[in-house]
Amino acid sequence: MSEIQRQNDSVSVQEADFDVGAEIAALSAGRVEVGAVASFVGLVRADKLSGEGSEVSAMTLEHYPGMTEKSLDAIIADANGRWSLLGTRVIHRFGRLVPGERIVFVGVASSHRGDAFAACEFIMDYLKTRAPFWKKEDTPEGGRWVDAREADDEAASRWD
Amino acid sequence: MSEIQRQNDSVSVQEADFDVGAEIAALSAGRVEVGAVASFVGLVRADKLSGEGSEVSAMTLEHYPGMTEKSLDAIIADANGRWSLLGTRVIHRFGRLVPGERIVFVGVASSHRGDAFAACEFIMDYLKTRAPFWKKEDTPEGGRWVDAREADDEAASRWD
Amino acid sequence: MSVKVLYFASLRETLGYSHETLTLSADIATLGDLRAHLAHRGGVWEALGEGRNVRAAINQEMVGADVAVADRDEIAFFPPVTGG
Amino acid sequence: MSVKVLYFASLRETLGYSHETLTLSADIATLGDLRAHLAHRGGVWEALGEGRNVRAAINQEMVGADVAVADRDEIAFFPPVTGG
Repeated sequence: MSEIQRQNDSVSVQEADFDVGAEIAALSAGRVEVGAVASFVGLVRADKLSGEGSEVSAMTLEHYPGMTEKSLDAIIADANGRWSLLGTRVIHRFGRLVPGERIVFVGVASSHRGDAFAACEFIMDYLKTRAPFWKKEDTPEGGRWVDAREADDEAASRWD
Repeated sequence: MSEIQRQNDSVSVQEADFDVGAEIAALSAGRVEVGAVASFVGLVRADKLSGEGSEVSAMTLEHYPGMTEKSLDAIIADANGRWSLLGTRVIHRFGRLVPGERIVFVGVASSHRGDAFAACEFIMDYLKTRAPFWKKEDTPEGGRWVDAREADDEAASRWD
Repeated sequence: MSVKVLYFASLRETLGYSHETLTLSADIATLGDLRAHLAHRGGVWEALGEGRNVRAAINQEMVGADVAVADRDEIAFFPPVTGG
Repeated sequence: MSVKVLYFASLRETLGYSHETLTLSADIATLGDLRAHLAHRGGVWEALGEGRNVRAAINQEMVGADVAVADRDEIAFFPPVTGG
């Protein structure tokens, strides 16, 4: 596990699962100025991710240690510059994951819900296009690297 | 507690607190087609909500039993018509709440994050302007009904 | 025509009523007519007068002043909502 | 000038290398020059050729082909990211 920590921002890149309820609670714990916590959980879907008709039995996430944490930290710094935030938490797993397992968590605390929602979605959109993670699906026919989705580039470019 | 239940949509209006982690987990439990769960937690802020310089020591939420559940159910039905959703969960508390306590939870499951985020924010925006809840703040000077915020009407009107 | 009328939040406190059952005369056809009738009681009831920021529901659905009222309707008046 | 070069994901598998240390000749000034140099090895290395969808980072920051490379840089080539 690797962590980068600012006052109320933290990033973890880890193989282990995480406790969503505890992470969300930590974003407002003892901080009565927090009125809103928006969060996101991404999970491994079993259906045909690549549209090629075969079920995904598992996937393996590769990442670029060092750059991963650095890029997530930069995304969070960018979000803090755009919105009034009181805390952010990003957790991204790597290694082998089966359908239904959690992959990623993004949580954002703010005084107001508009900022919390916008920053949470912004961080997810950027994470999908800027953080160096690569998915390889295990299918009955063998391993298959997932192609980048144009929809992700479009989602991220909304914020440019 | 009152509940309205469709297949994967449910609403609770209750005095009791709720378990955020369990609610989020339930939105994807045993459903490997869920790739995204966006959620929101609203909390009681201690700072000067009405900008009148006095600390809020507690608040009491009044609601319109029956209409509350009906309006939340209508908001969720509307969201299901606008986006491709796999499940929604809304919990809204009433009664006396102190700063830091959870007021509201909205969770939305979907295959894709864009739909989950949009529907979650839509439900919150509508809930703030359409669901019959009223906040009364306890301040050192006595009870004070919270005025509706124009920002909430604007947020909701984005979706018209 | 008999209707049940509910009042909530600051409006309930101002009026001193949470609910009442009213028998309406034939000239009260719409929600707007009923509101004007109630405001006409004077005193605290002017809180329901024109220009006051009051919302209303018929049978638990928020509606506008033009909507017709019917026998046995549940009608509610309340300030703009402030939940969430 | 000596640089460390890393390869990730499908590119790593195609090339059969996860990393290498290279001593660069003076005519390699930019990331684009380095990429062209590597693609020029031929065979599997054509995966780095022009028109192939390859991204690159210098010292763990994603950058474009025009950026200059410097001694002791950590340079990485990889396919578009697919996390989250």
